[in-house]
Formats: sequence, structure tokens, C-alpha cells
Amino acid sequence: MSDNLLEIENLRIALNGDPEQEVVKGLDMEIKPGQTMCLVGESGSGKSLTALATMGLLPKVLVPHAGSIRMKGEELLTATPQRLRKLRATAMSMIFQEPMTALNPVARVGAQIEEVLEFHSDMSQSQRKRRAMEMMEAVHLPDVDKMYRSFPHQLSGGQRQRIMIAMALIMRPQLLIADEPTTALDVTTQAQILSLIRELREEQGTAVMFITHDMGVVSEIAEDVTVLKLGEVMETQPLDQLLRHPQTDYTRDLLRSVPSHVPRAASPDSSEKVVLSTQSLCKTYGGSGFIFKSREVNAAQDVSLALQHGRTLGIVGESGSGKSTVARCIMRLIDPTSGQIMVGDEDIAQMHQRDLKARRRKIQIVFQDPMRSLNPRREIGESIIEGPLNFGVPRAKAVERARELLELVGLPASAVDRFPHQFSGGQRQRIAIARALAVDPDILVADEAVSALDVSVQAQVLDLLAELQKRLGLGILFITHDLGVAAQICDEVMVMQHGRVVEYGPAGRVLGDPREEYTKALISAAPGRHWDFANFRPFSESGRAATSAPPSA
Amino acid sequence: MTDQTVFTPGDGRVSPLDRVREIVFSSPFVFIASLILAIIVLSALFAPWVVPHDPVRLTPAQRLKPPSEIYWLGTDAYGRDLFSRIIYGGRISLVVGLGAAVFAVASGLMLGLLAGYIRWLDAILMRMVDGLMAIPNILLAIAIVSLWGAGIWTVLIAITIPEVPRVVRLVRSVVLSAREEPYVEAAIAAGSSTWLIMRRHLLPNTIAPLIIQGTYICASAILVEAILSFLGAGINPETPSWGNIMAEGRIYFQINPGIVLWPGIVVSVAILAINLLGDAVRDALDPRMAKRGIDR
Amino acid sequence: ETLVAVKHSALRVLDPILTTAYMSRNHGYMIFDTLFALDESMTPQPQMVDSWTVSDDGLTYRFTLREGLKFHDGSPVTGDDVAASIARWGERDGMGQVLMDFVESMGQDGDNVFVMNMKEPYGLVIDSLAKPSSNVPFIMPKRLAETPSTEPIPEQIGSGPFTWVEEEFQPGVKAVYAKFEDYVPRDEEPSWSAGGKVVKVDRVEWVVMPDDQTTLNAIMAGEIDYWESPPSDLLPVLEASGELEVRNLNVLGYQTIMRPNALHPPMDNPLIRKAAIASVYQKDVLDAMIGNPDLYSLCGAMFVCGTPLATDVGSETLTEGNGQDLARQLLEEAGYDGTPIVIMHPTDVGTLRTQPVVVAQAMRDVGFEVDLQAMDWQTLVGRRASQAPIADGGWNMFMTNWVGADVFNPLVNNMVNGKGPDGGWFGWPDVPELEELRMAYATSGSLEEQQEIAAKIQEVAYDEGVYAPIGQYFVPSAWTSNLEGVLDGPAPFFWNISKN
Amino acid sequence: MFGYIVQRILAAVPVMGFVALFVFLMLRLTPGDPAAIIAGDTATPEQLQRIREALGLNDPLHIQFITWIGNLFQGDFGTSVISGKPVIELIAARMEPTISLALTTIILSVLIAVPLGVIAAWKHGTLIDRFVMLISVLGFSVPVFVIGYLMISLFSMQLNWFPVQGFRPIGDGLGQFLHRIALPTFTLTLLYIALIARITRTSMLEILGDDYIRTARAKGLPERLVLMRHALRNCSVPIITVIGIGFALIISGVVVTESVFNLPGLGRLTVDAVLARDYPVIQAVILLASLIYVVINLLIDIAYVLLDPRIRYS
Ligand SMILES: Nc1ncnc2c1ncn2[C@@H]1O[C@H](COP(=O)(O)OP(=O)(O)OP(=O)(O)O)[C@@H](O)[C@H]1O
Ligand SMILES: Nc1ncnc2c1ncn2[C@@H]1O[C@H](COP(=O)(O)OP(=O)(O)OP(=O)(O)O)[C@@H](O)[C@H]1O
Ligand SMILES: [Mg+2]
Ligand SMILES: [Mg+2]
Repeated sequence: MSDNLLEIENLRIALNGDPEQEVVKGLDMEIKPGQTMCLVGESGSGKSLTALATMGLLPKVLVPHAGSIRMKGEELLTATPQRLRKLRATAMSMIFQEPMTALNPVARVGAQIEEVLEFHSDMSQSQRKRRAMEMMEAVHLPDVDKMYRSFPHQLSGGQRQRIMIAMALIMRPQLLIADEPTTALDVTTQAQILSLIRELREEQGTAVMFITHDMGVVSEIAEDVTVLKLGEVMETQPLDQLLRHPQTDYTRDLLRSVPSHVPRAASPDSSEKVVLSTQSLCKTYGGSGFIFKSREVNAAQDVSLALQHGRTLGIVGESGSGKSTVARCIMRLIDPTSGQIMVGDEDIAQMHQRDLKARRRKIQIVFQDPMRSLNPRREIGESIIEGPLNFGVPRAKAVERARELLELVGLPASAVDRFPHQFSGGQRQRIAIARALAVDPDILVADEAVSALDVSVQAQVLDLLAELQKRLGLGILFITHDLGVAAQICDEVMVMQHGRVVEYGPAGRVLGDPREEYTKALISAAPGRHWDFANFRPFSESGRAATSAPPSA
Repeated sequence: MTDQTVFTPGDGRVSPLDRVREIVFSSPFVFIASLILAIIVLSALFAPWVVPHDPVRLTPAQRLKPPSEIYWLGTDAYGRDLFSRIIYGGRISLVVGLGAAVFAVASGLMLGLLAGYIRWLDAILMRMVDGLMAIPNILLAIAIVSLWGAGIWTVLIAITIPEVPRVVRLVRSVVLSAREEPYVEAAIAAGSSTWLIMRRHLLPNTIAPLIIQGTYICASAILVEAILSFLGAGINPETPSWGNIMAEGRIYFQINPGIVLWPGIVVSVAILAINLLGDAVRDALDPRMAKRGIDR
Repeated sequence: ETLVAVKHSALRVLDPILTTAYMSRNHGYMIFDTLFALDESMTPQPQMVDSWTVSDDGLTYRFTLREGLKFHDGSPVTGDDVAASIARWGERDGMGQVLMDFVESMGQDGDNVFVMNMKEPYGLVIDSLAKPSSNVPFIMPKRLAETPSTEPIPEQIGSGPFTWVEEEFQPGVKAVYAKFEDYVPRDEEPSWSAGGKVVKVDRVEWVVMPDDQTTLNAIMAGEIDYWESPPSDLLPVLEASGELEVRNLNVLGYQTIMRPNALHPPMDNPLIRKAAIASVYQKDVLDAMIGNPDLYSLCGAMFVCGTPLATDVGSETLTEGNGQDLARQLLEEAGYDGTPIVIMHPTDVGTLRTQPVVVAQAMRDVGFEVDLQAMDWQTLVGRRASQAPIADGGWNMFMTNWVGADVFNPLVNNMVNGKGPDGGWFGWPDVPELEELRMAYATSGSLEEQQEIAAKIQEVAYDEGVYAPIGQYFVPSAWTSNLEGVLDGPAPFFWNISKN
Repeated sequence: MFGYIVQRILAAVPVMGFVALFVFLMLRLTPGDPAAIIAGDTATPEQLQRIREALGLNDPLHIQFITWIGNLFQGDFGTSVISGKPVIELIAARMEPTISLALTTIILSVLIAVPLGVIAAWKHGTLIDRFVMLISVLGFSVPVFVIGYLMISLFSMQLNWFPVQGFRPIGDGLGQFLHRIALPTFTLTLLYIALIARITRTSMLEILGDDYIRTARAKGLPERLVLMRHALRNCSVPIITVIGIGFALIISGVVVTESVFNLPGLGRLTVDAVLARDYPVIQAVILLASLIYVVINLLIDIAYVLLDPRIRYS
């Protein structure tokens, strides 16, 4: 009898129980009481499935057909549904990735927390309420009385995630499984949640199985780390050990792909002509309505920027700060409320859609979500040539060009007649880039173009963009909330908050030596900023901190 | 979104024929439904070669005969062969069903696309659509038929008109949500015109829901035709349709229930088959249904 | 005690003078009374009238009303009421209009004497006043009878054996009548609408059931007492139940007819009209429509078999079914060019659904092109009034049914009216000879003379192809066996029936 | 909330206006003449003309329309041209059977169909699911009158459990009322079970894959509560929509049931009125039915807001 809390041994999970279609291939793992174990690995490597298998919540089609999962010696895979129900919330509980959808939208959050007590304790109604409120306070929710009666949609993402945590911990389980609990949150909120989990673990002695693909987060929270790849364990090591001495090539590659928070050298020439600029751009949403006006949102206020030929301007800021709004105004996908948008020497801010059509070939956009920005029903070739056809390029020529472009972005030319779902996320994002390039634009707007991608894939796409920029002299407007990414690609950075520009300047200066409080807060919240993953050591040891000025600044 | 998606080599297209085959063989229910439907459609199509008797020829001396070797299902009140009438009746009923589905879907599709994409038109069209929807459909149909005279065209129109608003609303809602999709924005950014966007990006999205709506309309039109006949506002009773065979036969329910029950069974089976097929197509076209395993 | 009866259709219009609808006529018989009434030998008998005299020159009629006749509002019936009622009826009814042509003046002489002065002697005065079917000369209070004949009377007050229960009237659902306690019946035995109208139940409810199948179930389950006109096909089921009585009450039955429109080509040619008639065999029509031979008879008499004026002159093809060759020959002779004949086909009326189908088939068989147009009865009613050409919504032919009593002499029979587009009946044949003959009939003295003229009319009518009876049929009624005293008559009567 | 309701009611005005105009024109521009119907078989053209005059049918169309609308605003729905009774009285007398039947049908259908749908979704892909779906497809595959006849011949004629026809107002006693309304209710219910069970199943299927259902399970809740408390509540919006639309449909759908069971309801009134070209009655009934539809839609929208806190008035 070991002293492990959770033991997973040779866990094999297969689609429909068919050993040919295994998605988890003989996983072993042990978690001791009070230990924090991080599960890392690229998307699809089986992290979530392992967690779900432990909870007994696997989708029906996925069958654990071999191995065992033991909780304090008790086999879970063969436990009855009743027994599992009993164990959930009391012995083990789970927090899910999406705080938006993991809560029942039509029930008050207080009731959702209390529900746990209803089934796992014999407290009275009022006791339950008191306990729930205590727990809500314990996760540092403000104004608990009001929160208690709120519906999920009335809370922010961070608050919702706290509710989830309160719900998971209210019965003081011995094991907390957190499946990417912060991925959907912006950096500041993420930092708060991570420290909350740390704090609760220390107070309650809960063991944590923490799932993430973000090495930064790992470096902040893990004691031990298990690296997964395609359903197999690559290695398990204590955190420091892993970061300094990764045992496998896979782990090494993974660590090398993590974008550094040290800004890259800016492109040398800063006297190039301005290809895109805005003056006092404002966008106000809402305010319309037949009798009763809807609420107004000032999504962008007084935004002025200038993008030079062949250079990259980054826009960073937390979620909802108005980054996309600026991008969409510039693309004239929405109509700006006021201000100017100069493309070349023409103001397109109030231009009629008909006249815009011809101007569109100068400026193209790459959207955040590569799957949704490609029509799933059309071959990707069709998507790529749509623009050229609109601008009068003969079809045969357009297709020829599409093939070239695919090769340019590193895909086989023969891929033109495949459908989007037949590609991986990174490949799709390359297709989206190829599409944007198809009309030979001067300006490329990339709105969170790499946020949805794995670090390794992300790195490839960023390299691609940099290369293209060098070859074609594109001006890139790059929108991201990831400061590491911004540091890697931008020549200049603009920080936004609540629709306003807070700070604007050369990337090295803004990220290395921020002047505004907000920028500082943003930078200090970024997880893993102390660690130089690519060189397997902390920055402190490499002799310069992430916050110090880059050499070329 | 998984990035692990395997890069499937080879041709990604599925030919329409394969698609049909896939749907038909997706479950034994669907297979049987397709088979039955095929039999009904073919026998209606080739009715003149299938039926043993002239379906309109009156032979008063043979009225209300029970099933026999000559008259397989017996005869109706005019001495016409019930079996032959049911086979021929399929022609009208299927034409009404298909016609209503095609007309309703076609006109609803046009109006819905317009409403969904052209803001100012939307308000006007939607008021009219709301108004049409508010008028009770059977009453509207009865009014149209009895006012304009009963013929296959009027019955078709009467059945179609009340269905159009539903299609318009459906298409409009699909368009409204599709036009928020990034790929539509991407098309705008690529300089595509409104019409091109509708044709390339919005129209294909409406197809799956329209097929389901279409099968529903088809089935309900066959029933409404029967109801109109029942209420005395159906197709000219000389021409057999499943509806008017039943309607004419109902007073003989005690004497020869087969006149109502046989066509009733055929109608039910046909509609059942159409519905099952519609569901199967829906499942095939809506990947979410097929892919998503339900957690237990 | 309440007697629940299912009627053949809904009571809609309550004024039996405004409309000729049978339901309104039947309603009239409930709450109104008549001066004279026909007995089962079709002889006029006094009903409200106690005694009457005719002056020797035949110009003055004096009718003395019975003692104690009262309207439902309590006022006595006077000669003035009668005069006003007859005048209103005379505006609407065909036979009444003829009568009015002969009347010089009408009025009262003392409270209960009604006097009628004629311009010249007229043989059918009493027959007119005893007219049994639509429109029946019902007697109503003067204030009601003064309503223009194109507007409905505002109240239902009569002197008949039943009173009208307005509160419970739901058009299209039910009509309710209560026994009129102050009604003074005659002493004679009831016979058709003549004789004593003794009411033996407290209430009569007329209900409408939209579905025959439902009515059948309801009467079998004992939920209703009386079914006025069950479809003939259901009679065996009703008879077989053992608890129901099924009997034909109307010995003259119904005449079903086909009526060509004489205004438009090709049917403006009498030869074509005759060809159409010659193509039809009554037995085919009746077999399809009624089925049971006990319930129909082949009858070519325009004035209905079983009446004094019945004759089979000119009707051989109809009753023998041997006219197809003649029809083809006539078509040839007329040079028929294949123009389709538009037959209006009402699909919502059970008793009219069949004939057009059979006739169409018969006509096609001899070489006609037929365009059978389905429509509801009300569309037909609207459209048949149109004299417009076919292309503009006109028509060539339709079928309808008449109660025997509505067609049993040349004056009431609308179809032998030859006045043409002005004053003729739908179809509008313009045959002056027919009009002369009808006038001769009206003024003729003896039955023999009448029979002779009627036969001549029939001959001319067939020869001109103005219309053809395509069968006589009977519609038995059914009632539960606890009803007694159900009367025969040209219309259904509800007095004399007791329920135990 | 109040403002929202006012706004919605204002928005209904053009809808009703469209219905009024549509119905009016449809009736007047088509053949059929109530005067000919009143006059009967022997009327001369001149008499017809006078009757038309008396009914106001000779006025120009726009005058007739304006008069009608004007009277409507004064609460006057006109009088039936055929029976001479005020339309409002005719309708009032016919409301109860129709509304009763609609209510009993909806209530019974919901009670049966929702659990069926839930079970089918829960047992998705199993034989139970298939069976429930088959039953419900069958429900709307069989013409209503065929179901009605079969019901009567089984339950009334053979078993003698229910009367074959007729209606008793609820004022005559609940027992009487239910006894009479039972068969028509069963008949119509089959159809609505089909509709409601299907939508329940479909929306449950979608919801059951949602994250918060997994959360509920992760909390260790019993399956019954996961389904009822978390899943069902979240699909109430589509279900309510179908119920609401179903209710509106019933108003016209009862025509056949009313005929088969001889219920003196609105459906029959309208059919009779159409067949007799009783314009004021047809216009009023259709307008009323549309109004009911609009009101039900309003209620549905209000229900949305109550059931789903995310939906706001807009
Ligand atoms: N319901 C399902 N049906 C079929 N395959 C599934 C299902 N859920 C997951 N898989 C497959 O199982 C594999 C592992 O999935 P899992 O969700 O554990 O990945 P993950 O490591 O959590 O990835 P991510 O970082 O994207 O969340 C993937 O290849 C995925 O495609
Ligand atoms: N269509 C819209 N109607 C009303 N408000 C909107 C609309 N789109 C965005 N907003 C609001 O405008 C503000 C800025 O939104 P925007 O999408 O530009 O933020 P963002 O910086 O791109 O955030 P994220 O990082 O989450 O994408 C937010 O408060 C958002 O709620
Ligand atoms: Mg995962
Ligand atoms: Mg954004």
C-alpha cells in the first residue's frame, strides 16, 4: 500500500474501445496528498481525457479499456455510478477550462454552489447558505451578498472561474483537478486565479492535478510536471529539473518554442513611409433603438496610430480593451463613429462600401480563429482566390497564384482542393495568411492571429510572418494579448485599456521600460516572465531580467 | 479546436451519390423508409402500368364492394377500384407535397436571404411575414381554396402560402448568424459584393436546415391536402388524391372502413418515411449530431 | 321533454320569405302557420282559415279565420296581418308573383276576415295559398310583414305551434323551439301540413353535425333522437341496429336535375343541349348517387312521378339509357366543335357531388369535351347568377336537387320558365311558347286541361333542352324507436311527435 | 420590462394591420356573393341588387374597408350578413369549446411529451429513443380525422367509455366537461406529443453536450437532477416556443377535430362563414386568431426573459 493519493497505471483509452484507435496509450502517473502535478503537452495529447477518466466523466464513445485509476487504493474505472457520484466533490473535484460555459446560465451562482452541499452533506438550508457564502469569501469574491444572487452572465470571466473553484473546493476534496482553468482569461485575471489556487492548496492541503499547455503557467504553479505527447508520457520530473534538464527532444522543442518576453531587435529603418494611420479614431457601440436607447459602449476613443512600410505595430491590452474594434474599423468591417483612417493618402473612414471595394486589395486581415474564418463548405483554393477573382484576375491565373502562395506558406500546392477541416490549426492559419496575401496587399492586419495555436505551431507561424514581411515589405498591424508574442514580432507597441491608448512607442521601450502603471501591471502579470525557457534557465541566471532593456534598444 | 487533425491525404470530396448511399444505409429504419418511399414514388410515376383498373371510370353497379380478386382493396361509392385510386392518388399527393416543399423553400429562401442581408427590407418583410404567420394556416388554406376554386394549383398555393413565412424566418435567422461569421467578414474584406457573399457563403449554410424544413413541409402538405378534402375544400374529387379518397370514404367508415384506412395507412407510411429520411439527412448534414458523443 | 333532431344543414337565414332555403322553410313551419295546407292527397285544406266563400263571378274571396288564433306575442291574428304577409310573399315567390298579377286588392273586413279581390278569375288561388314548399305563404304579424322583402324580418313571431327561443340560437350549431301553449290546433287528424298540429313535446332542438359519420355514431349511441336525412349508404347500418326506425316521409321525394345555360355557345344551340340530355341514363346517376334501387325511381316526368301532372313525354332516353346514338347524331348535326363544356361541380354538398361526375362521363362518352370545375356550393350559387361568357366566369351547366313539391306544377317549377335573360331562372332559356303555355295553365279550369297543358310544356321543354330531371330519389329519415307519430309530408314536421 | 411590453405591443400594430388588409382584400377580390346566398334559388338580379345594397356590399372597396376598420376601433365587429347576429356574440358563443380543447390538449401533450423527449435524449441512440421517436413521428403522420374515427369507434362505440360527440361547458360541472372533451383531446394530443417530444429531444441532445452539464455531473448530482434541474431548464426556451406556436396552430387545427366530434367551436364557425361568404365573421375570426397569435408570441417572449436571465429585452 503506497501513500499515493491517486495512482494511474497503464491507462489506455480508445475510441469505441477499439485498440486500433487509442488516444491515451498506457499512461502512468502518481499524485501524493498535497502535491501539485502539472500535465503539459500540446493540444490533443490526452490531458483532458486523463482528467475526465479520473472523474468518470469520459464521453461515451471513449472507453478506458485497460489499466487502472486508483484513488487511495480504490479502483475508479470499475466503480459503480453511485459510488463515483459519491466520490465526486467530496474526494475529487474538477474545474473546467471555460468559465463561460461551465456554469449553468439560468441558475443563480449561489444555488449552484449550494447544490453540492445538498447532496454531499446533511446541512440545513441556512447552514448551506452560510457555508456557500464563506466559500465565496474564501475565493476572494467581492460583495458576496450580491454575487450570491447573480447569474453567471452577470459576472466576469475571473469571477466565474472563482465560483467554479468555490464549488470544487467546498467539500474539501483531497484532489482538485484543474483543466486549463486560466486559458480563457486575460493575464491579470490569470495571475490572480493562479495565486488563489496556490493559497487554497496551502490552506487545505489539497492535491492538485493541473492541466495546461502554457509553460509560463507551469513555471508558476507546478511542483512536478508530466509531459504528454499523443497520449503517451514523455517524462515526469520536478519542475526545476524539467526546465533545466529536459530529458526528451520533445520537451526541449516545446520549451524552445515558448516566446521570450525579451523584445526582439526592431527593424533597422524607421524612416519608411507611413502606409496606414488613424487620427482620433472613435467607435461607439449601441445607442440605437426605436424608443428605448440601448446602452452605449465606447469601444475605441481617440485612437491615433501610424504604421510604416515593412514594419510591425503591435496592439496589446487585456480582453475588451478595444483592440479588435480598432482592427475592424480599419478594415471597415464596421463603420467608425468619427476620426480618420488614412490608407496611403486616402481617408477611408467614411467611404461608401461600393468605393471601398477597390481599395480593399491594399489592406487585408487575418482573423484570430482560423477555423471559423474559412468557410467550412468551400475548398481552401476557392477561399484563397475569392479576392483575386473580385479584383478581376482570371480564374486560371488566380488558381496558379494560390498554389504558389500555399507553397510560400509551407503547404503543398496540391492542397487547394481540400476542405478546411482536413488541416490542422496551424495549417489553417497559414491558409488564412495565404488568402490575405493573395491580393498583394501593402498592409496586413493580424487580429490575434496566433492566439489559438499551440506554442510550437505558434512559433512556426510567427517565423513565417517575419519572413514574409522581410520578403514582401508588408506593414503589419499585429493584435495580441500575449506580451511574449508581442515582444517577439513587434517593432512598435501600442497598449490599450478601456478603448484608449495608454502607451505607445518602440517595443523595446514599452515592454522593457514601461512608464504607465497599467503597462507595468500587465507585464508583471505575465506568467513565466522570469524564466528563459529557450535556454533552460531563469533570466536571473542568464544575467539579465526580462524587464531589463533589450540590447538593441 | 484540435490542431492534431490528421492531414488526410487524397481527395476530400465525397460524391453526391456516395452521400446518398451513406444516408440510406445509415440505419435499417432509414433503409426501409427509403425503400418504401421509392416504391410509392415509382408506383405513382408508373401508375398507368401498375394499376389493374381505370381509377376514374365509374361503375355504379360495383359500388362499395369488399376486397376481392378483381378489386384488391374493394371499391368506393362510385364503384371505382380503391387500389387503383390509391396508386394514382399518390401522384396528386406527392406533387402537392413536393410542390409545396419546393415552392415554399424557393420563395422562402429568396425572401429570407433578402431580409437577412438587406436591413431596410428586413423590417417590412418581417412585418408581412409575421402577419402571414399570424393567420391560422388551415383557415387561410380553406379560404383560398373555396374562394378561388379547387384545383391542384389552388390547393398547392393554399398549402404553400402559410408555409413560406416559416421558411423565410428560418433562412433569415441562419443568414443573420452566418453573416457574423468571420469567414463572411473575410469575404467582405476580400471585396466580395453582397450578391456574391449570399451565393457563396450564406446560401450553402441554409441548405441543411432547409432540407429538414422541406421534408417537414412535404409531409405536412400531404396531410393538409387530406384535411382540405375532409373539409370539402380539396382537389376535385374526380381526380384521386389520398386526401379526397379518405374524405369521400369517411361516410362509409362503418360499411367499408378500408376506404379511409388504406389511404390513411399509405399516407402515414409515406410521411413516416419522409420524416425518417429527413432526420437522417439532418444527422448526416449536421456534423455536431454525429460527432458529439453524449456524456453520461 | 326535448326532441333533438339533426337537420340536413344549418339554419342560417331565419326569414322563410327572404330565402328559398329549405332550412328556412322548415323553420317557418315551426313558428308560422298557413291559411291553407296540402293533405296527403295533395288537396288543399283550410288550416288557419275556418271557412271561405268565392263570389259567383270568381272575383272576390272571403276567408274567415279560426277563433282564437294568436301570435306568440299574444296579439290576435287579423285579416290585415294576413294581407300584409301574402303581399310580401307575393313579391318573392314565383307562384305568388303570378297570383299577385291577378289580385286587384287585399285587406281585412272585420278583425278575422281576409278579403281578396281579383282582376279576373284565377283557378289557382287556393292552390297558391296552400303552396307547401319554398316559399310558403306563412302568416306573420303585419309589423313584420311590412319589412321590405329584401331584408330579413327583425323578429321571429308567428302563430305556429312552436315559439322561437332566440337566446339559445347559435347559427350553425343549433336552433331551439318551445311548445306554444296558446296554440289552438284544428280538430282533424294531422295529414301532411293539414289537420291538427298538436305538439307533444316541450322543446325541439335542431342541431347540425358537420360530419355524417359523427351523426351516425351519435344516433346509434342514443345521443340524438332524429336524423332528417342520413346518406342512403348508411341506411342499412341504421336499419340493422334494430333500435331505429327508418322511413321515407316525403312521398314525392326529390328530383335531381341538370340545367344547361342557354346563353353561351355551344349550349346556346338547343341541339347541343338535347345531345347532352340524351347522353345521360338516369340509372347511372342514381346508382352512383343513391345506390339502393328501393330509394330511387327512374322518372322522366318534369312535374314529378306520383303527381297528377306526371307524364313521360319526351323522356325515353333518360329512363331507358338508349340515347347515346341520338346524342352523337345531334352533336354531328349541330356541328359541335369540341368546345369544352364547363360543368360546375360543388364538392362540399353530399347530395350534389356525384351527378356532375356521372354526367360528365356520360357526355364524354358521346363525344363532348367536358371541363368539370370543382368548387364549393356557395361559389356555384354566386357563379350561376353570372350571365357572362364562359371566359369571364360564366358556365355551361350545373346540377341541383328540388323537393318534389317545388317542381310539381308548371308555375312552381322554375326550370320551365321561358322568359330568357330577364326574369328567367339561371340558364335563361328564351322560349316564349313555354310562357304562353304556363299562362294557359294558370287560367285553365279543369284538371284534364291542366294535364294536357303540362304535357305540352314538358314536350316543348325537352325539345328545347331547357333542362332534364336526371332521377327521382327518396331520402328516408331515421329516428329512435321511442318516438311516435312522425308525420309524412313535403317537409319535416315536428308536431304530433311524442317521446317516451 | 414595461417599456419592452409597450414596444412589443406597438410592433404588433402593423402586423395586425397587414392581416386586416390582407384578409379584407382576399375576401373581396374573390368570387362568391353573400347576397346570392341569402336570396336563395329564385331571386331575380334586381332583388339581388337590392340585398347587396342593404348589406353595403355595393360601396367602393376602400369605403368598405375604412368603414370596417373605423367600426373595429369603436369595438364594433359588425353583424353577420347571413344570420344577422352581431359577430362578437357569435364568436363569444364559440370561444369556449375551442379554447378548452386547445388548453386541455396543450396541457396533456406537455405532460406526456416532455418526459418522453427527455427520456429519448437521455437514452440517445438506444431502442427506447428509437421507439419514442417512431411514436412521435407516427403521431403526425396520421390524418387527424382518421385518428378521431378510430378513437370513436374504439372508445365510444365498442367500449362505451365516452360519448361520441358534443360539448359541455365547464359550467355544467367538471366531470361532464372532461367526459366530453376527453376524446377530442386525445385525438389532437397525439399530434402535439409528436411536435413537443421531438423538440424536447433535440434541444436536450444539444444541451446534454454542454459544459455545465458536465459540471453538474462533476458535482456528483444524481442523473435525474442533472436532467431536470440543469438540462431541461435550459431547453425551456425552444420548448416553450413550440408550445406557444402549437397553441396558436391549434386554433386553426381544431377545425377537423371540431367536425369529427361536433364541437361548436371557432374552427367550424370560420369554415361555415367561409362557405357562406359571411365576410364580417371571417374577417373577425381571422383577426382574432391573429391577435391570439401575436399575444401568445408576446407571452412567449416574456417567458423567455423569465426563464433565461441572459435574454434581455431588446
Ligand atoms: N468525444 C471525443 N470523441 C472522439 N475523440 C475525442 C473526443 N474527445 C477527445 N478526443 C480525442 O482524444 C485525443 C485527446 O484529447 P484531449 O481532449 O485529452 O486533449 P488535450 O490534451 O486535453 O488537448 P487540449 O489542449 O486541446 O485540450 C484527441 O486526439 C482528441 O481528438
Ligand atoms: N458589436 C458590439 N456591440 C456592442 N459592444 C461591442 C460590440 N463589439 C465589441 N463590443 C464591446 O466593445 C469593447 C471592446 O471590444 P473589442 O472586441 O474591441 O475588445 P478586444 O480588445 O478585441 O478584446 P478581446 O481580447 O477579448 O478580443 C468591449 O467592451 C466589447 O464588449
Ligand atoms: Mg483539454
Ligand atoms: Mg478581440
